[in-house]
Order: sequence, then C-alpha cells, then structure tokens
Amino acid sequence: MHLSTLIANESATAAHHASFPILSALILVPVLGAVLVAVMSNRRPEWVKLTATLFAVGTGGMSIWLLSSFKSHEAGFQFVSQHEWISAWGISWHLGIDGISLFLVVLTGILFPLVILGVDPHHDEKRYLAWLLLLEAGVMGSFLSLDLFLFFIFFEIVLVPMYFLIGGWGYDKRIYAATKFFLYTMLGSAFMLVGIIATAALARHDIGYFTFDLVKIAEHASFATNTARWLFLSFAIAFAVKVPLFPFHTWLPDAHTQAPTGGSVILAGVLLKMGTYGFLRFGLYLFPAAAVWAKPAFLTLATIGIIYGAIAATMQTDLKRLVAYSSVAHLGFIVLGTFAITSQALTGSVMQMVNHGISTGALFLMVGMIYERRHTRAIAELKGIQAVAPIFAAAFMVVMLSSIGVPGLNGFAGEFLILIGSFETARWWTVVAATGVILAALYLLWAYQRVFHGEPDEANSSFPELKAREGALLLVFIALIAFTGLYPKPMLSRIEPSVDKLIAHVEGHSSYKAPVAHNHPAETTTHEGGE
Amino acid sequence: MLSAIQPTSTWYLVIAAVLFGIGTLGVMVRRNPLVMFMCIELMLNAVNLTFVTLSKSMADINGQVAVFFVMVVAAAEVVVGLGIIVSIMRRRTGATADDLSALKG
Amino acid sequence: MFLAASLTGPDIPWSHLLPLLILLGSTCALLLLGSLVPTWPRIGNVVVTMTAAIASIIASIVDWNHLYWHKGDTFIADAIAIDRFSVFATIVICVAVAGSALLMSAYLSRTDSEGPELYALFMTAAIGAIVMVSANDLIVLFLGLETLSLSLYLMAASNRRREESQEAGLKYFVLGGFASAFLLYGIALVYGGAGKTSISGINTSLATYVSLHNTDGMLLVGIGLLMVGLAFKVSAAPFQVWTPDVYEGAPTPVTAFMASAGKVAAFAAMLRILTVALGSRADDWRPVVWALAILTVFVGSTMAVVQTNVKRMLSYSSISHAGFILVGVEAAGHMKGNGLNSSMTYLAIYTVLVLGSFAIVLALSGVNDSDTTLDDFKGLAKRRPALALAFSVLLFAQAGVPFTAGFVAKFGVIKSAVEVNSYAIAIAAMVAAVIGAYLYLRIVVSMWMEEPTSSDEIVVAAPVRWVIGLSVAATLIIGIFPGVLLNAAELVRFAPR
Amino acid sequence: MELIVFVLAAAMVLGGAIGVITRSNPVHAALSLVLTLFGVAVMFVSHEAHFLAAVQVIVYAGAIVVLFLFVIMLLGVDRTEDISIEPITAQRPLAAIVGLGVSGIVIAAIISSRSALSVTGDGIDQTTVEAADANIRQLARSIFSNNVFAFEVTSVLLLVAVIGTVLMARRIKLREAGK
Amino acid sequence: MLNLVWLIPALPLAGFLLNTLLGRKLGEPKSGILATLMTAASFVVTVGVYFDLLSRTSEERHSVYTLFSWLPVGSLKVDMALLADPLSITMALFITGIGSLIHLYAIGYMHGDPKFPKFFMYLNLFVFSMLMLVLGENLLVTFLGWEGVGACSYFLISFWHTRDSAATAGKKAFVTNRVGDWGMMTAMFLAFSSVGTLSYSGINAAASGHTLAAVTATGIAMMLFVGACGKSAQLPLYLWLPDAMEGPTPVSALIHAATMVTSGVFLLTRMSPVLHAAYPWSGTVIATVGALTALFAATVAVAQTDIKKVLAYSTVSQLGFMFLAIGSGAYVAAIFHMITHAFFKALLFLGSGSVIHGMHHEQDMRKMGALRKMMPITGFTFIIGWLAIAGVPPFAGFWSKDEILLFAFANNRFLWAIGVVTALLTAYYMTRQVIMVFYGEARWNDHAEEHGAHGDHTPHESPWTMTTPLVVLAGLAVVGGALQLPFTHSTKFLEHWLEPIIHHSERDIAGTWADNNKWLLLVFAILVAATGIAASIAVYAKGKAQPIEPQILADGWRYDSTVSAFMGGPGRKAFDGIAAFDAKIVDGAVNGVGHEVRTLSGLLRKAQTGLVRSYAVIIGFGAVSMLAWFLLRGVL
Repeated sequence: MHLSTLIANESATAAHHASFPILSALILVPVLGAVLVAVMSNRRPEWVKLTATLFAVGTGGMSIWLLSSFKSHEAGFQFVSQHEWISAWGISWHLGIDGISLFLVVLTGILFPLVILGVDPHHDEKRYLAWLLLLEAGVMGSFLSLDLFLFFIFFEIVLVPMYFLIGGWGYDKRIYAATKFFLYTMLGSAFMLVGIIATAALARHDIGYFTFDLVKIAEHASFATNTARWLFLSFAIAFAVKVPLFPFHTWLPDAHTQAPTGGSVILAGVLLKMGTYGFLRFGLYLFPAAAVWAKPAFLTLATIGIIYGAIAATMQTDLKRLVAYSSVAHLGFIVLGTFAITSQALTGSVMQMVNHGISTGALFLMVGMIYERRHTRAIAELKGIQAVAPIFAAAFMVVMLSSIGVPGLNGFAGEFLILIGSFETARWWTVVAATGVILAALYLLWAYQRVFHGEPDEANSSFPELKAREGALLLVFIALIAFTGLYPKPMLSRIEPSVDKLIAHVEGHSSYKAPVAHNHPAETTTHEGGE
Repeated sequence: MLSAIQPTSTWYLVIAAVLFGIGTLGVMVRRNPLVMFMCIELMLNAVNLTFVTLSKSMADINGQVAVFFVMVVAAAEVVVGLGIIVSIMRRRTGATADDLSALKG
Repeated sequence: MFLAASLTGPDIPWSHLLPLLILLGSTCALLLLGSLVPTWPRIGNVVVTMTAAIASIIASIVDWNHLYWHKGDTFIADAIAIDRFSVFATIVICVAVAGSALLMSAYLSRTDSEGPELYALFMTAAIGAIVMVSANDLIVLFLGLETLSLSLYLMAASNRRREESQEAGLKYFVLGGFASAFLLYGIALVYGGAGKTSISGINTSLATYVSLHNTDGMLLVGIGLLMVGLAFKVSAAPFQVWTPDVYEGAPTPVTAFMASAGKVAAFAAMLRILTVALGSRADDWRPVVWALAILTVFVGSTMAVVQTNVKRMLSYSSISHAGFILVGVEAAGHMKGNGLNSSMTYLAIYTVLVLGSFAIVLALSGVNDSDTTLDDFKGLAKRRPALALAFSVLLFAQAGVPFTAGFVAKFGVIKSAVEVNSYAIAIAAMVAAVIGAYLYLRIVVSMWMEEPTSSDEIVVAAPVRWVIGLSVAATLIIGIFPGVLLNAAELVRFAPR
Repeated sequence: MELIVFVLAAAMVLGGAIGVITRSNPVHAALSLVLTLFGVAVMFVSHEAHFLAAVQVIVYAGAIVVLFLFVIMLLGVDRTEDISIEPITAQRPLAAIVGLGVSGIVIAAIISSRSALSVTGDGIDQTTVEAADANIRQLARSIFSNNVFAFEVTSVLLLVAVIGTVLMARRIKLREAGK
Repeated sequence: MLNLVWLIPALPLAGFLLNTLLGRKLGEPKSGILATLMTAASFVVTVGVYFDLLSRTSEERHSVYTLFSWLPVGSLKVDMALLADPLSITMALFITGIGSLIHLYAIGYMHGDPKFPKFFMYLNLFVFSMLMLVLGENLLVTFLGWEGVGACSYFLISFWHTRDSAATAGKKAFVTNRVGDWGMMTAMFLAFSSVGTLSYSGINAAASGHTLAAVTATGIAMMLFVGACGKSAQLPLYLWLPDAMEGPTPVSALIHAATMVTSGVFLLTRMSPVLHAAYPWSGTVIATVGALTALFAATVAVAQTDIKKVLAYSTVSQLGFMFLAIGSGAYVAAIFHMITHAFFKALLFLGSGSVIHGMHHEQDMRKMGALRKMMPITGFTFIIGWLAIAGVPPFAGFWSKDEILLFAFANNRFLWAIGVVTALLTAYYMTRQVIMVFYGEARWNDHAEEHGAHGDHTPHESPWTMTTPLVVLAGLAVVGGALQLPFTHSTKFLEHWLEPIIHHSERDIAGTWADNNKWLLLVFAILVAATGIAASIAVYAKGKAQPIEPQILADGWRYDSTVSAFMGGPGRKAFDGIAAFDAKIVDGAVNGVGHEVRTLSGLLRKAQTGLVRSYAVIIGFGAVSMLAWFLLRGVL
C-alpha cells in the first residue's frame, strides 16, 4: 500500500516534530557507547570508564532535556519520529513519548549513569560497561516504541545484556538465575510474539494494509470480542512474567539476588517496569474491552501478589531476596492501579513505577554496599550496623520508609493514589490490598531491626561508614525520594493528561465507564459500604 | 478352470507391496550391512515392479522409463554403498551394523 | 540411425542451466586436473570450487533479474522448472558450497589429507541439490536427490582416519537408502494415482479429475510414502534419528554443508511437491506437516537439553530449526499464506548461521576433529574473546534473539503461520524455541562464565576466519536491515502452473 | 497360462525375498536375491516390458549381485550370521509390525483403488506396438527426448559413483592405528 | 496572626533540619536548646494564632492556609493546607506548650547521652508531624502527620537500639500502628469515593448536610475508629503502648501520654459530624471499646511493678475514658479530658523520669520507697499529678472524668458503671504507686551492692531543667479543670470554644436524669475516688490487707503473651508455610518443568541408541503412522 504517503501525511499533522531526532538518539547513543567501549583497548581502564560514563550521562542529559521541553497538559505523543524500516512487513521505526512513558525514560536516563558511576563490577569492567550501555538502549527502546514489532524486539533484546550481567558478574548461583531469567521471560514473550503478529494480521482488515503501528491499530482496528481477549491474554502473559505478577514471579528473587548490584538496581529500577508499562501501553490501549473483561482476574492476581509477596519477603533470610520479594508486592500495587482504570489509580501506577525504581533501586544499592563490606547478605550474620554506621543506617531508613509508604516520601504518593483510585472500581480488592501496607512495615522493619539494631557483634563492629562517593550517590536517590513525595504535582500534571486520554480511549471502546466526580454522593453509596 | 482367472494389475501390485514389506523387515532384522543393503534392493525391486505394472495398466511408457532410471540409481548406489562398506570392513573385519554404535545419545 | 532422425528433442534453455553447467564443468575439470597434472597445487581445488560457486551465484543472480519480469517456466519437456523459487534456492545452495569449501580447505590442510575428490563431491552434491530444487518431475527430483545423497554419504564417510566418520557414512547410507525406497515407492503410487510423474502434470491431473472415487487410496498412501522420504531428508521427527549421529560423525565442513545445502534442497523439494503437485490435496497433508512440525520442534529442542557435545547440540538444534521451517511449510499449504517465502527466508538465513556456527566448531575441534565437547568451549571468552563473541552472536541468532537474522527468520515463519490462523502451531513452535534456547545458553555459559580448561593457543585458519566473519556480519546486517532479503523472498514464486 | 506364470513368478519373488532375510549366510542371501530378481524379470516380461526384463537380468542379477558376492568374498564376511539371536530388545516384533503395517496399508490402498487403475497416460505409440522392438523403441524415444534431462542427471550420478570409488579405494595411512 | 499559621509546624521542622545538618557540630546542650527554642517559638506563634481566633466571632474561627497543591489527580484535589480552627489550635497549644516543657526537661534527662543531638532531632520532627496531624486541612495531611508521628515514635522508642527490647518495641509500635493506618486509609478511600473530597470541611459538610448515606458514614466512622484504636492504643491494638516505655522517658511523656496517643480522639472529634451521621450503634461500639479498654488497662495497672508500666497502662485506661466519651457523644468532655490528661500524665511521666534519673535508671517500684525526702520537688509534683488522676477535686482530672461519666450515665448506664469501677481502680493503683515510690521504707538500700559499681547510689533530686517542667505541669494539673467547669453555662469555656466544630454532633443531655442529678453523680465520683485511695492506703501503707496482685494481671491478662505466642507460633508457621509454598510449589513448578524437560530429554535420548536398525524401526513406525493417516483419509 502507500504506506509512505500515509506516514508522510501523519508526520505533517503531528505538529510537534523535534528537529533533532532526540528519541532515536536516546536509543542510538548508548548503542554507540557500547560499541565504542567494547572496541576500546583494555590498557587504559579509566578511559573506558570515562567513555561509558560520558555516554550514559549524555543519554541522561538528553532525557532530562526531554523532560524540560515536554509539554505538560498535553495528552498525545510528542517528539514523534517515524521512518520506514522493514516495509515488507509493515514495520516502521516509530518512536514517541507521552506522559506515561516520559518519566520511565527519564528514570532510565538517570539510573544508568548513577549505576555506572556508583557501582564497581570488580572485574572485566569494560565488558560490563558495554553490556550496561546496550541494556540502556534496549530499555529506552521499549519505552519509546510506538510500533508493536519495534517494542517486541527491544523488549526481547534486553534479555541478552541482562543475562550476561547476571551470569558474568553475579554471585554464586548466577548461572542458574541468569538462565531462569532468560528462559522464563522468553517463554512469556513467546506468546506475545504470536499475539503481536495476530494483532497486525487481524487489524489489516480494518486498516487496509499490514502494519504493526501501535497507534494505527489501537485507533482504527476493532477485534471481535473473543479474538481481542485471546490477543490480550497473549500480551498479558509476557507482561505478567516481566512484572512479575503472582504466580509468574519466581524468576525474580533468583535473578535479583544473584545479579550484581548494578544489575539488580537496573532490573528492579527499570526492567520490571517494562511489564507494567506494557500493560498500559499494549494492554489497555490496544485491547480496551478485553482488558476490562480481564480486570477481575488481574486485580485478584495483583492483590494476591501484594499480600503474598509481602509474606514471602517477611520470611526471607537473605536481605537481597527480601527486597526482591518486596518488589513482587510493590508491583502488585502497580498492576492493581492499572486494572482499576481510574484517573487516580492509573496516574498513581505510572508514578509508582518511577517511585519503585528509585526506592528499590536505592535499596539494592545499599544491600550491595553491605555485601561489599561484609561479604554476606544473610540477615542472621548482620547485626547492630546502626551503632557503627549511623549515616548509612539513616540513609537506609529513609529509603526504607519510602518503600513502606510513609507519607511525605515518594512511595506513599504513588501507592495512595493507586489505592484511592482503585477503591472506586475495585473496592474489595483495594481493601485487601491496603493491608499490604501493614505487611510492608512488618517485613522491612523486622529486617531493619535484625540488621541495624542491636549490639554489633565482632564481625559487624568494624562495619565502615558510608564513603563520600556512596553518600553522594544515595543523596541523589534520597533527594528524588523526598522531592517526589512532597511535591509530586509537576509529575502528576504531565502524567495525568495521557492517562485520562487512555481512560477515555478505554471508555470509547468498551462498556466500561470510569467513575465521575461525585456531586451527588448519597445516591451512589446507599447500597454499599459499612465495614 | 483355473486358467479362466486372469491375474489383474492388482495382483502384481500386491506382490510388490509384500515384497516391499519384506525388504523393510529385512533392513530392520539383519545385522550384516551387506544383507541390509540387499534388502534395500528388494524394496527398490518392489518399486520397479509397481512402476511396470502401473505403466502397463495405464498404457503409459513413463513408468518403464522410471524403472530404467531406478536401475541406474541402484547401480550407482551399490557402487557407493559397497565402497563405504568395504572401507569400513577393511578396518573392522566382520563388523555388523550393531557394532557401529559409537555415535549415540 | 533412424531412431535419431525421428527424434525431436526438447529445447534446452542453456542460459537457465548455467549454474548446473558451471558446476558440472568445474567438477570434471577439477578431477582431470587433479589426476593429470602432477604439480596441481592443493589450493587449486578450493579456488576452482569457489570460483564455480561464485560464478553460479552470479549466473543465478542474472537469472533472477531476468525472472523478475518473467515469472519462470518449465523447460525440457517439463523436466525442470526455472522460477524464482529455484533460483533463490540455487543461490543459497551455492553460498553453502562456497562456505563449506572454504571450511573444507582448512579441514583438509589440518588433517593433512589431499585430493580434489571432496571438492568435486561438493559440486556434484550441489548439482544434485539444484536439480532437486528445480525438478519439475518426480523422477528428476529423485535423481537429483540421489546425486545429492550419494555425494553426502561419501563426504560423511570421507575421513577414513576417524571411525566416527565412517560410522556416520554407513548409517547415513543405510538409512538414506531405506528412506529413498520409501520416497520412490511414493513416487510410484502417486504415478499410479495421478497418472503422471511430472509435478505440474500431477497438479493438472489432480485438478482435472476431481476423482471422488477410488484412486484416492493409492494416491494418498503414495503421498504418505513421499512424505516419509522427504521428512527423512529434512530430518523431521520421528525421521530425524540419523541426524545427530551423522552430523556428529561427519567431518565438520561436511556437516555444515549437509545442514545448509542439504536442508535447502530437501525443503525446496518438499515445498514444490506439496504445494505445486499436491496443492489440491493440502487438506490431507497439512495436518501431517502440522504434527511433524510440532513433534520436530519439541524433539529437537528437548533432546538437545542434556547433550554435552557442541556439534551434537548443533545437530539437535538443526532438527529444531527444521521444525520451524515445517511451520512455514504448513502455512504454505494455505493458498493465501506466504509460508513459501518465509520458509525460504528461513532456509537462507539458517544457511548463514549454520556455516558460521560449524566454522567455529571447526576452529576449535582440533586436529582429530573430536574436541567438540562443552568442556572444550569452556572459557573461550578468555582465550579468544572475538571467537566467543562471534559464536554468541550466532547462537543467539539461532535462539531467535532480535537484531539477528535468526529472529527475522523465526518471525517470518511465525508470521506466515499466524496469518493463516495456525495459532497452535505458532505457539508450540515458540514454546519449543524457549526450550531450545536453553541449549544455546549452555554453550554461552561455557564460553563466558566458566574458566578455560586448556590454555593451548587456538589457531583459526584464514578461510575459517572468513567464513565466521562473513556469517556474523550477515547475521547482524540481516537482523537489523532485513529489507533486502525479505523483499527478495517476497518475490519467490513457483512457475505458473 | 498367465496365472501359472504369475504364480510361479510370485513364488520366486517372495521365496527369494524371504530367503534374503532368513538365510544366515550372506552368500545364500545374495543367491536368494537373484531368485527374486529373476522373478521380477518374469513379471516384467508378462507386462511386456521386455527391455527392462533384459536389463533386470543383465544389470541386476548379472552385475549388481555379482558385485555383492565379490565384496563378500573380498572381505571374507561370508561367515554365517547367527539369526537366532536378536541383541536389540523387541526389535523383531516391532520390525514385524512395521513390515506388516507398510505392506498392509499399501495393499489396502491398492485394493481400494483397484477399479480406477486405468487412468490413461501419454499412451503407448499404437503404430509400433506390434513391432518386435516396440518396447525398446518407445523407451528409447522417451528417454532421449522427454526424459533427456533425467538421463543427463544420471551421468552426474554415475560420476559421483566414480568419485566415490576413487575416494573410498584410496589407501590411507592410518596414523592412529588403535583408533 | 492567622496567616502565620504555617510557622507553627515550620519552626519545629526548621529545628529538625538544622539539627540534622548541624546537630553533631552543635553537640550537647546546644542542639537541645535549639530544639527547645524552636518548639517554644512555635508555642508563641500558636498563642498568637489562638488570640487571633479568640478575637473573632465563632463563625469566623475557621481559616485555611494552603501551601501548595499536593496530590491533584482528576477529581482528587489534595492540598498541602493547614486549618486553623478552635480544635486544631487547642491541640496545637498543648502540643507545643507541653512539647516545649518536655524538650526542656529532656535537656537534663538526656544529659551525657552520646546521641543527644539525634534525640532532639527526632523530638522536633515529632512535634512537626504532630502539628501537621492536628493542623491538617484534610485527611491526607493529617495522615501525613499521623504516619510521621508513628515513624518518630518508632525512632524514639528504639532510640537505644542496641537494646534488643527497645528495637523490638519500636517495631511493634510501628506495625501495630500500621494496622490502624489501614483503617484510616480505608476510611479515606470510602470518603473520597462517596464524597469526592478528603477535606474535612467537605466531608463534614456532606455529613451534616445529610448527603452522606448513613451506611457510608458508618463505614467511614468505623474505619476511622480502627485507625484511632491503633494510634490511641485501644483494645485490641493497645499492645504496643506498654512496650513503648522502652523509649526515653521524655518520649513516653510527650508521645505516649500527652500528644500522639490522643490523636485518635482528635480525629474522631474532627470527624464528629460523620460519626453523628452514622448509625447509632457505631457510637455504642466506640463507647464500649473505650470502656472495656479503660477497665482492662486499669486492672492491669494494679499489678505492675515498673514505675513506667503503671503509667503506661494508666494511659491506656484514660484513653479508654476518652473513647467512652466520644462514643457517648461527649466530644467536649473527650477533648477536656485529653487536655487535663496531657497535663497530669505528662507530669507523672516526667516525675517518674525524674525518679528514674535520680535512682540511676532503676524502674522497679519495689526497689524504691521514701523518695519524697530525697526528691522533694519531684515528690511534691508527682503527688499533685496523683491527685489529679485519682479524681480528687478540685484537681483537673476530677472535672474532666466527671464530665465523661455524666455523659456515659446519660448514654448507657452499664458503661457508666464500668467507668466508675475504672475510676475506683485508678485511684487505687495510683495511690499504690505513690506509696510505693515516695512513702514507706527506703528499699533501695537493700540493693546497694547491685549499684556498687556506680559508686554513689543515693537517689538525688534532678537538675532545674527537669524540675521546672514538673512545677509548671503541676500548676496546670491543678488549675486545668478551670477550662470547663460544670457550674454554670458560662464556666464551660471549652464547650463554647469548640462549638463550631462539634455543635452538630455533641450529644444534648439537657433534661435527662443524669443532667438533672449531676451533683449527685459528682458526689458519688468523689466517694469512689476516696474509696479507691483509702483501700490502697489500707493495703500498701497500713498493711491491713494483703495486696491483690495476681500474676495474670501483672501479665496483662496474658493478652500480649497470647498474641505474641500466636504470632510467633501459628502466625509464623503460616508465614513460613507461604514462604515454603513459594519455594516448593510455585518455584518448584518452574524448576519442576525444567526438571521434567531434562528427564524427558534423557528418556528420548535413550531412543537414540546409536544402532542403525533401531533407527530404521523408529523411521518405520513414523512411516506406518503417517501412512495410516493417509489411508484413513483416502479410504474413509
């Protein structure tokens, strides 16, 4: 078909075309960095590190520039760039950003340089950095793609660098963990690949030509009810594994625990978000009616995940594993918010993706620091660290409180929005899910008590205090935690328009109606409530 | 009385099928590679018989042409096959097909 | 005399036969030079072979461009069909010849063997393969198949210093002959059912007599026997049993050739027979291909899981790949599908991958061609990082990781399956691919995440390096810009019936 | 008359075949093969495929089987194979099932299509059908005109056989004698 | 002054931040002085705001100061806004006032502690959070403070974190509080989903305007009550409060007696229109829980030997009284009692701290006695506190407790009876404590050798920084009752002051029997208190009867140990079970699949025998199966 002309028309209507292809640069600059780092000589390691840092910081800088020039209160995609790529299959290099993906991109942009600067891999640094940069490109690509095929390949390519990072720089059971991570996630996406193709093939009827373009399909294609459900499920499996949603989560504790610190930070910080982001972008947006249909099931799984993850976390004996399970619980909240489909819940979900990235990322960093110092992650072997390293303990405390969801810190803002939004459409799930906040306090405080409180024994009494570099690194995280917690408005005002547009899209394509503002509350509540 | 019964094409085809079956069986039960190879020849002959029978019943010469080519193939195969067998047997006299099982799993 | 006079032979389209003629001429020339010129240098063998292969590729490309406007036709009294399908396959086969011959030169110089015979066999095998892919007559196809097979039997058994090689040769020969008999019997019965041996003729005949009666039994059992033979050649489960043993035992360059050119020819024959001759019987054979595909992907990937020999692993992986191509074949049975194109794309890409992969195996396998266990690959990243990286790229490509050619291939067949609503088979194939990925990961783990067991220097001969380099480059280029290949494959069509 | 010929030929074919798979001495098996080949030749004759019958006897029985016998003698593998033992578990019953299965299915298919075994092909040239060399002429005409390409391919096939013989017959130095 | 309301929380926050950054540099005592000054300054501002409010008519005593928009998403509009009205300023007054005193006291008490600056950092943060709690314009800002005080309470209870018991107590407090927080969050969700706002004015307007369905109101009220139970240590969530005594004594006084634990009472008062709109049984539930808690804790206090534990249970008991008041619709009485309780309980705690300080960190009352002479100021002020809590007129506690009992009588005589019994017990155990600590024989000499290492073990009076707050609070405990005297309409100052907040929901008992005979009840209450005191004197001073201190009471009816046993036993087993389920079943399934594939691979591998004839059979079988399919297709 006349794909090129169609694209040209579309580009013309898409008014905000950046003259500089910033989104493509966000993907290609790290790739370039990775290649450069890989071919550099190993004789001058500091040059290698410098190069990697420059590329990561450059990418981060671009993402922050993106944030500053992003038009808030605008729901559509911005900075769109679209080029033909594989025309034989109707695939184009179609990138764009909206409020939902903006902060994930920024988070990615920020997190990678921090990891590169803050965490030493101890061996084979050159290779490590190359993989890390490649990983960044993959993650960026996943968040920026507006083409199903493009999204899938970025979604999938991420496995390779992560696999090498876990397998090459991880701990004793790293190969098992890396393999499990790779195969499990790949299995999930196996279904999605079939789903993607089927979506494009079936959408052809409505669109008139074969294309993988997300926006085209979402806006113009209509699937039969049952078809849409199957398609949705095929996508959902991939995302559920990636998130991970109970009961598809067991790759995560292993991967997180065995990954090197930098890997864990990235894994928790941004990789898991590819799943939750996927639910929004490719679940709700592509198959609104099916998503509404599947709502109860996913709400249930999310709720189970919240409680179950927390309980499992409570009983862990390995600090890193505990944090890993806490991720299962936290991501449960995000999925809960996603499937509640209200303005607050969805905004909260998007926000919580970022928040979880920051706070869990910081937790993993600190667990890594503990390991550096003590060469163990076993809770039983740690004791009384607060007595010898109060500043470290204080930093851990702040991050932990954010993770628990204490108001004023970022974790609360997202979690609360999710819950208050979900309550309107998923009342009983929310009530149960909210008990997760009790459990979160339980497992984290218990762990904190065992690790930081008490009289330090001999092994722990020489626990070194935070070094300047580590302190600076954590300060960035804590600043982000505090700022987002106290003043989330700039973030919310950028997220919300896109979320509202998404909800309107869901409403327009399904029987679902989002709750409206309550002018006559008495009528709506007479038959409900009363705990 | 018996002479009143004319063997039809089907009869020949059935004989060919049985011959093919016997050949198949032979490949599976014989251990001497040469004999296994003979059994493959049996199978080829069954095919030849089928071709000729069909050629006759359809009055089509192509069946016979096919048999001609099959015979050439059989000859070439025999040359190659015996070449391989000879080269093996020269090193391991009396080896049966069962003895050649270093590659497995 | 009078016989000759009354004969009016068919026209011979010499230009279309150029690849065949080049290869045949080179074979004869090589044999003559090798036996008659006492000072014939060893390198001359590979030069002649490479020249022939490249010349054939060029001739084919010229032919391709010619066929860009003419959709192709059958020639020599319907004996062969020269169409974009056959030319595409010819090019792939010649690429395989070129690659394998390069590997063979390294292999032979290492094992200190000589003689032009092996190169000649490469070329005769290629002739057989090309005849197979362009055959428009079941008898011609059978002759091509036998030419290819006999060459392969001989090549497999050619390393007479290595017992495994001879065992492989004999196993291949016995089972190959067995399967050929089935195939031939199938031809006979199809001949009985349709009255023809010509592929396009059978198509016409089956379309003309919509015989609701009686010959169906013979025809269908004939199709079944044909498919047994073809399934054997493409190593579809449960006819794959010979593959691991033969691939492991055969000299590595030969394995590479069997896995590439051999597969291309077998699948091309299968595609032509099933879709052209038996297209009207697709309802009968599609379920069988469906079952074969699922069985093959699972058997291939599952059995690879516990292997410890890399060469054997790759042979199991080749079975799994055959399953994937069968997915495309299944889709090709659907009139609207483009399974044909995706299968051919897959074959082309797989040829590239398999040449590169076996080149690396060859590089490491040592003088006696047997150092191919996982242990031998341990710590390769520390010994030869570039080699490890190259192998990783090829392995991940085989696993179907994006931005590699392997992904394009897998995506293509899955796409063609999904487009004809064969969801179950697509999902099964993808799930099997995950199981199969374990195999590649194990090799990657050995290379990158374990310590070397030996510190011997690994010498990679220049030809092997060339093959590896080109194959990795092609893998990545096709993976990132598949457009050229896909556009070409989109044009692949059979001659009009 | 035809019946008698058929029965005799069938007996030869099947008897020979059974001989091939049951005679423990390879020489005997080869001789049984000859019996089968002759039987098939007889059947060719009764189908008026005289040329092929002749080729069958000359090439098959005369050349191929002799080649077999030659190899048997050359390698000295004419010792009897103990057929009473089957080292592989359940091999024979399974083999029997396969053999019977293949035969049975094909026979069933043939019998189910017996009434339609007269699809006319290109036909045999009626003008020469009565001539003594009619069969040979037709065959030749077909081979050298319509099937000329196949005929040429057989030359490659034979070339392969030649190369194979050269390759396999070449003496090699066995460097690692033990292996 | 009203637009300076933001300064009230800002000053302690500034103190917190300054101490965070400079605390170590300032060191002792400067960081403590800084913190104290900040709180005192906040008190001054609060007084200014108070007078500003006082100068307005009662309708205008409502001012919202919006700092910024906090969580604006869709229809949810949550501002970071402060509300200055009589209730919040009342709370702020005694928070900052008592807070300043306790800060001052802590300078003396924490003398010599290596983490002196950190302590004041936490204290300031606490004051800030508490002020946010009471000044919040909407439930969410309150919740910010609510959780903030919880966190600070956690920090401060486990201040001496190298002590395992302190660490455990801190964690317990936080987690138990979180149970309550769950209730409060649910209440917020329900409020938002039914009213569409979280602001107090919006929700209360809906409740008083009858646009809030009774069932929803009940839901909100009950969930708020769950929250209040957690924070205000009511049954069954009181567990953490006795353990919280692990914290330094100023903390116990400030957080676990005067301020934080009363936030539940505050919240319910703040949301009184919703409680009013709820089904009547919800009030009964609250009152019953309150009364039972009061009684329960009082019985436990009778048998405690730890000087602070007695006060802790006493606090639980008094909080129960406040909830009895709330449940009976006596919001003014609840607030009144909250204020007087803040005075005398802070006094008692600080007094006990002074005793502990003087006794070199000895907390067992059995090792005290006759301290009156050694610590005259402490002893004198403690006795005033005792009289106040025991319900002796004209001390503050008498008036407030009597007001509650009055409403209780009007509401539910059975609950009134429980209240009376509790009052009796209160007088009894407090007298017991005073006798054991300040009268009788000096038993601390018996244990001299235990303190030998410390050198001088003679109890001594505390420094002025500690005694000054005692004196001030003692004065307040004496006159505090003046806030609300039942004599005439005009002496009910607090009732008038709080009218704008509670006028809808305060129960009107005018004309009931109780109101008509309130003097009778008053006299009866005096008798009850006297009886309690007399009985205690008879037992502990005169030795006329054996003390009744069954172990079960000392163990708090074994409730805590039962809960712990459950948590440590079946609860932990269940958690372990889920963890094991995850490892064995969920992960086991994943690994199991992997294992099965390997097994299958091994099995299939067996078929790959290497024997060419086996291969032929396999191929043959494949062929037969395929042919069978085609035959069936052809023949059938």
